[in-house]
Amino acid sequence: MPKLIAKTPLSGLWPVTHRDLSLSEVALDRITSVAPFRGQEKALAKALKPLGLAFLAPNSFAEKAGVRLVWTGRDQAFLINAVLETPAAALTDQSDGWACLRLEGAGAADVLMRLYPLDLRAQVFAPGQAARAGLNHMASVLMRTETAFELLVFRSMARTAWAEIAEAMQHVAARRAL
Amino acid sequence: MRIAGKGLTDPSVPVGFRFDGRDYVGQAGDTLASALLANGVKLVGRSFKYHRPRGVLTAGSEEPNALVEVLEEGGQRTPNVRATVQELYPGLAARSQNRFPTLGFDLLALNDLAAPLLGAGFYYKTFMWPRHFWEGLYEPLIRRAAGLGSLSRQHDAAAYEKAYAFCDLLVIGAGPAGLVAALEAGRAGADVILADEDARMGGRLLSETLVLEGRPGMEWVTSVLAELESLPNVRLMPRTTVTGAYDHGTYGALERVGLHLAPRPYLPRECFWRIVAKQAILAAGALERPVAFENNDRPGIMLASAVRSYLNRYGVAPGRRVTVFTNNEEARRTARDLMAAGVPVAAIIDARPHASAVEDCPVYTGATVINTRGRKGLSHITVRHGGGEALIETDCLAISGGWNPTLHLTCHRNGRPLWNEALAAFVPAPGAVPGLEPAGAAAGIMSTAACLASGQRAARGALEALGRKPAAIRLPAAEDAPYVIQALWQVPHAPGLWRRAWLDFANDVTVKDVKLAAQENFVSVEHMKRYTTQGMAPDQGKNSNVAALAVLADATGRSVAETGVTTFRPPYTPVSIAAMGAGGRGTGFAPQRFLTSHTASVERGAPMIEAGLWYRAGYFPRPGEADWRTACDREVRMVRERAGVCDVSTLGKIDIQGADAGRFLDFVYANTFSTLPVGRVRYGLMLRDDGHVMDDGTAARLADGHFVMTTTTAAAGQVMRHLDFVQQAFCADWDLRLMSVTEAWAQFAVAGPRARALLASVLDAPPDLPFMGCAPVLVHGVKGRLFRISFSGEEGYEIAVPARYGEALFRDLLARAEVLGGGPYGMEALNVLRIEKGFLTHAELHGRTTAFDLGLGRMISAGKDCIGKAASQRPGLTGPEREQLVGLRPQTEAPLTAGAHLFVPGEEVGRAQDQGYTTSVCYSPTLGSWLALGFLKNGRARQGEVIRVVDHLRAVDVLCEVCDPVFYDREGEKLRA
Amino acid sequence: MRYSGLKVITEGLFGNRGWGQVWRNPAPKAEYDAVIIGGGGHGLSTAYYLAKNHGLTNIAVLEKGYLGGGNVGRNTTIVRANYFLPGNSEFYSHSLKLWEGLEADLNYNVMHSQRGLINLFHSDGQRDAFARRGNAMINQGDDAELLDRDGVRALLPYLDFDQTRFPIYGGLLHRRGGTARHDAVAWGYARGADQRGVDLIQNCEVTGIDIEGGVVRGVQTTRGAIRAKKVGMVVAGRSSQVAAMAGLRLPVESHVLQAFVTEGLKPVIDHVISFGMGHFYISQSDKGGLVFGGDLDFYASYAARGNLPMMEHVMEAGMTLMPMIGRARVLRSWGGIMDMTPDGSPIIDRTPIEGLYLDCGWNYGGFKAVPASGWCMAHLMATGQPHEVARRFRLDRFATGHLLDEEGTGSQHNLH
Amino acid sequence: MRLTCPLCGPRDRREFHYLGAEEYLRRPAAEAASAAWDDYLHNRDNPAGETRDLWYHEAGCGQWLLVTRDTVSHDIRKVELVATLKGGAK
Repeated sequence: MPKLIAKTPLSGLWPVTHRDLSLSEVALDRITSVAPFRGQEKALAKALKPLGLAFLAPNSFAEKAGVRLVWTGRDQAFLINAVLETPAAALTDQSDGWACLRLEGAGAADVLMRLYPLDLRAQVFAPGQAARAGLNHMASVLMRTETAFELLVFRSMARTAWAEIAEAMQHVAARRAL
Repeated sequence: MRIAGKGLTDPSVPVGFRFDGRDYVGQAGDTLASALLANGVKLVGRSFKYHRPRGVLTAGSEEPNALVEVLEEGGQRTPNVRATVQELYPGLAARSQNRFPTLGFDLLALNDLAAPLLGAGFYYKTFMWPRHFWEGLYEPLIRRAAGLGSLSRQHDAAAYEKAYAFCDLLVIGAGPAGLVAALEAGRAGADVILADEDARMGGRLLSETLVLEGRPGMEWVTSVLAELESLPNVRLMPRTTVTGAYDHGTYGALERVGLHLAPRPYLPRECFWRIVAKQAILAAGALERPVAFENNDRPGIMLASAVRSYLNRYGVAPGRRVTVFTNNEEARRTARDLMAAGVPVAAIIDARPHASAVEDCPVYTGATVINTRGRKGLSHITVRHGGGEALIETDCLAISGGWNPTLHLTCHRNGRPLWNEALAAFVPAPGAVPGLEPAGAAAGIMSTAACLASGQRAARGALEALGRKPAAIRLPAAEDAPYVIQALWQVPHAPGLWRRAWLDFANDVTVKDVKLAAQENFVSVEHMKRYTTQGMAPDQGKNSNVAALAVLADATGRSVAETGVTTFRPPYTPVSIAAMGAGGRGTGFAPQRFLTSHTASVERGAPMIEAGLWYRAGYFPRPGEADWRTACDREVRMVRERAGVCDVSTLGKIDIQGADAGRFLDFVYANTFSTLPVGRVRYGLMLRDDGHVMDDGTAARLADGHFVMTTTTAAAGQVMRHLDFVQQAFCADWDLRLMSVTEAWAQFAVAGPRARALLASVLDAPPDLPFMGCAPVLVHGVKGRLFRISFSGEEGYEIAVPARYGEALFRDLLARAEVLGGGPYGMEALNVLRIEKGFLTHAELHGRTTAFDLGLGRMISAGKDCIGKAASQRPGLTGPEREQLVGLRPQTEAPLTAGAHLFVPGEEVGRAQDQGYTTSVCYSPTLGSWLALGFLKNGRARQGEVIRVVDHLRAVDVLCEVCDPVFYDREGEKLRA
Repeated sequence: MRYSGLKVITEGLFGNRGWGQVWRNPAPKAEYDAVIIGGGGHGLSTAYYLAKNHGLTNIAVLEKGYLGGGNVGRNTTIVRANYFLPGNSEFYSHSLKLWEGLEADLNYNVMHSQRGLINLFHSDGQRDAFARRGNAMINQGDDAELLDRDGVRALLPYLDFDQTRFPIYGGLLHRRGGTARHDAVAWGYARGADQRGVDLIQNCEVTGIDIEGGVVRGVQTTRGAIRAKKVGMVVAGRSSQVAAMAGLRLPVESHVLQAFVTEGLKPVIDHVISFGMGHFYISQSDKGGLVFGGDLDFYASYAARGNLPMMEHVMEAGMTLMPMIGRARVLRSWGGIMDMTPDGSPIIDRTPIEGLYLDCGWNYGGFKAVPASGWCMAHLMATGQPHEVARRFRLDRFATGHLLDEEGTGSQHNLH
Repeated sequence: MRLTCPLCGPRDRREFHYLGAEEYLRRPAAEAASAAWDDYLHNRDNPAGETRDLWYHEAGCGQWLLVTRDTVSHDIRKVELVATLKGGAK
């Protein structure tokens, strides 16, 4: 039987590095949108318990053993890299809808503050925080881990996001070279 | 002339540059203006209207005269650059502008001779006859004479950027008040941004010989800056002009990132900042203003503060024999500084009768300058004093009419400044911009000591608002002389056709012009401004507005306060379009959305066409095909006879789950969905609230409480927004969850008589779907979905797989289709197929059409309410007057065009006779004819009639038969096969 | 006083001392045959044509600030007749014809410059929509030409034909489209009305509308009560407030539209260019500034000033379409208050109150309409009957569904 | 211009889509008279001063917001989630 070959949204692009900044694609196996049905919040909490995760306050994410839950809206979160089956929530497979980009290195916040209208300095947007916000003209989910920014953008626009971040990296690097 | 030992420039670093084709040498730290003055170049520009020779007037961004073009290799250039702001860098090349052929010999200076005819608003009174001479002769001449610098017409390929910044406190201006404010807040731990327009922070302290704490002011500046730099919570932004105050603490700012350097790759020329500040302090200082007297515009006449800047900061003496003309005490420092530096001062002319005369030079009190001489450079001034007149030889006249607080930002949110009689100036109105507190000279506080205290006070206010404790820094001791001024706006001159005293140097507006405006009853300040163009030049009246108001007040017998003031609007200084539009160039203007089939399509030579933000294949050319039509016709036949594959993933897809999902669809669609069985798909018509058609699409019921809706590509975003609104506003307590899944699925239409066979080869267990059925499937082992729907009129399916497999499935489907004599088809064929079938796109659903117009009126279910139902029943939206969807088939083989209008044969062709228009046309290879869809008045009742299709623009005039919009397989037998 | 080139020369040679007042400063009288609330372009042209076409000269224009201080003095000066819906076509066509004779009629140079307007299109679908429009223009008796890509390139070689995000397929050229000097239009009409005896009363804010038994009797102003048998409300931008004085609630939402001008430049853009995909349009004034604008800021506002997001969007659109303007610098930005209606078309109609007339809802297309709006409003006020070319601009058309929605965006006020 | 989304916090205006006045929440009953629909769809108080209007946090959480603000000063007084308005939409 023939096999369909899977491709990531940014396949074919190599990581970009400018000075100590680097941009790369993160291959996510699975993203599930989890939205509890009316009155099912407790049942959902129960279903999430085996993963060691609880439904979140806005603008944050939590991670346990490689499984991440990130707030994406009112009564809605994305569960990343885990399988959940429960009748308590509307579950929508989003695995292929998003590209995940990782930006790390000194000045990463400066780079992203050229594209996001958000205060991303560490004292304001700390590790563990997340935001649904526009990356320039694109919808996105932004997360800050201990070491990097990770962001989700729509698959079809991933190359634009990549190019815009890479250009901002170039500008930041050129300024630092002065 | 450079004065050894003076100034902050570095004599050890010579910097070569070029102006008007001549090479010069300046020093590191120079501006183009200071370097030109150091080289004895006084004539740097020509005025806007009269082409009068002009020299440097100021030492800042408010410069009205010294505007030049900065040249780059390759022919790119930047016009209207202020020589007073442009920092010198090795190899800088600049040239003068608005002159022909040269700066020294400018033919347009003839305008100066015609000046009596060219007074305010003269052009409103003439150039009216004969009528067509305006566009043909007068206007081109005026256009060519007007304008300042010139664009190169080359695309601006340089790097620019935009960025956001956030802070507790934004301090605008790094003079004494700003430095103190930043230090107070910085030490208190607040998150501070200190932005200053200059390359070097310090404000007037860089240009004055002031003493702070017993030491030169510069030493204090250096120590404060060193401390600020050491504070992690303080960010210094030199070369950054805060250009606008917007809502809710948002400020626009322009940073000159690379303009002080020769261009280098990737380094942005400029950055446009969006700064969000909880609190802000406006410590932008004040701008000195000239006095209007006859011929006050000659090269060599300079603001007194600018003379001090060139002397003290740049070590340049702007003249060999300087005179000073002032109406205030402060400007007399100019003479003292010059003499201390060894530059001869010919005289001080102080307009105040009781002024002192302590300087070691002639001092005329109660005196005025009444005229000057020297066409390309000042040579003499005439002084009137105590009843006599004196002619004084001088090559530089330093003038001061007092100071205007730099309050522009406080007007950006419609605040009106207040007149302060003691200062003879406008001062900021309290609270004009919430959260922005003026301090120092910007608040009308003039002595250095008071400015320092004011900066501290403002910072403490901001800290309190931020809930922080003050740091209580100790202020240095500084001069605290009172600001003594006697208002002097204009020195009257004798009548005479060519006698003029300038107010607005940049736009060549004179006292006469303002008086003429008043004479003609343009007495509102706005009328005067607009009639004379006073204040509308590149300096936006920074040098002249207040004096012009005073002249208008005088001419109309009102006080300045009664006369009012025009509005300062953003930006404070001009902002390049490239900086504010950074990122927009080329494809950056909007995101590009790529399909998973993109690469495979490009490999097959398909032109990729923009469809909204998406790129879709137009057609898939085969070798030997002459044009798109050949390929398109083949693809149509291929679908009708074999099987075609088309990527339709751009359609919006919305996942709708919950017990109330069916009920919700009943509400947002005109027709009913709650009765749709699981495993079935239904066509849906969605109305706007106002009763017109918003969109159409399908919804499939995957499970009892689970639907997936499709929208058109164009309306996907609008529909999602709409559904969210309906849900949150009207159905908030329903059990319902919406989620866009457009991006998650790659979806391909597989259509044609062989479609089923093609699918059977990729599906692990092909289901036997009825028309409008759907089912989960395994596609080579991958979980997918299959819908039996058709936009082509053939037996058709749409097969969806997770997008990661999209490319692989597309390639696989194409390879298998080709074995069956089929292949891919693109947008062009898709369009022909759907026109043949009378299916709709946004060419027909253009926002003005109703269900009635489309012949779908019966889809609006009578048994339930839905969005748009009530409004759709307005009398104007139904009836025979409406243009209704019809098909049109030409009686000849002539081609048709979309956008043509419809007329009754034999009737006149005119607006009153217009019967409708065509929306979509194609050549149908299936039917061997051109076809059109269109809207015709009362069209459904007119089938069989002959109608005339007229397209004036493309010379089409064809008779067509009106027919049913479904041209092909009207009974739908193929669909249901 | 008649203006002419000769007069400019003779006055110039005698020190310009002979120029008289361009209009008088009359004190308001206790009663007029008609008063017009609003001394903007439309109000002034209404007064002018009431006097000129209908012989009504015992009338006054009441302006709360200075004449021409509203949108007529803060627009991007474009004059065109390129509408396609019956109801709009004939009206704007009439307006353009009036423009073409305006200088001679007013004896005032409003610098009406028919330099040609080009609407660019970027897809086959847009081309077809513009073809429909262009054909409607020709059916109406106006001019239109469809340019292909090369045709556009010949006229506008400086556009980015290679890299721009939305490639240029062609354009609709309207040769008679162009610009005019906005202030001069207000002043020219004001002067003309004044010369015919109309009282132009500035700094006179209307604070109330007197109505008895459903019939208008006059107005209350900051300069006293004024009786009048007929009152015209011609205050686009403030229509809702003035109409509220008469107890009317209008189908209008006020929005801010920003515009921009650069520093002066030597001639570089010779036409008016409209880039629909980017909501961007541009021309170059005779003084040399690039005058350009974009879409509404989209939120209801009376602030007459805008915010950065739309400003930046406009600049970005300029950079993708014509990156040669990158080095030009924006000198000034401003905002006007737009009466936005639910179909994007205006209202010139009677009201339920006898003698009270309404001219409003110009969305962001009011400038080019100034002549015909005044012409038709004057006709309505003088005769009580709508003028033929403005008969579809009815107040009740939203209730009845006889809409004039050129954009096809529906009843949301800010989408037009 | 900035709006404080009750969920996402203070955000730049560019993340929001504007619909129009609060009237859009007062959808008449299906059988209401045409004047009621005319008021719902078209007629507006359009105040120069305090108003309540509808914004969508499009680039953010996808919530519709009812914003109380001033059309002259642009002051924002209150931002509420439409979905949780007391008693539902009015």
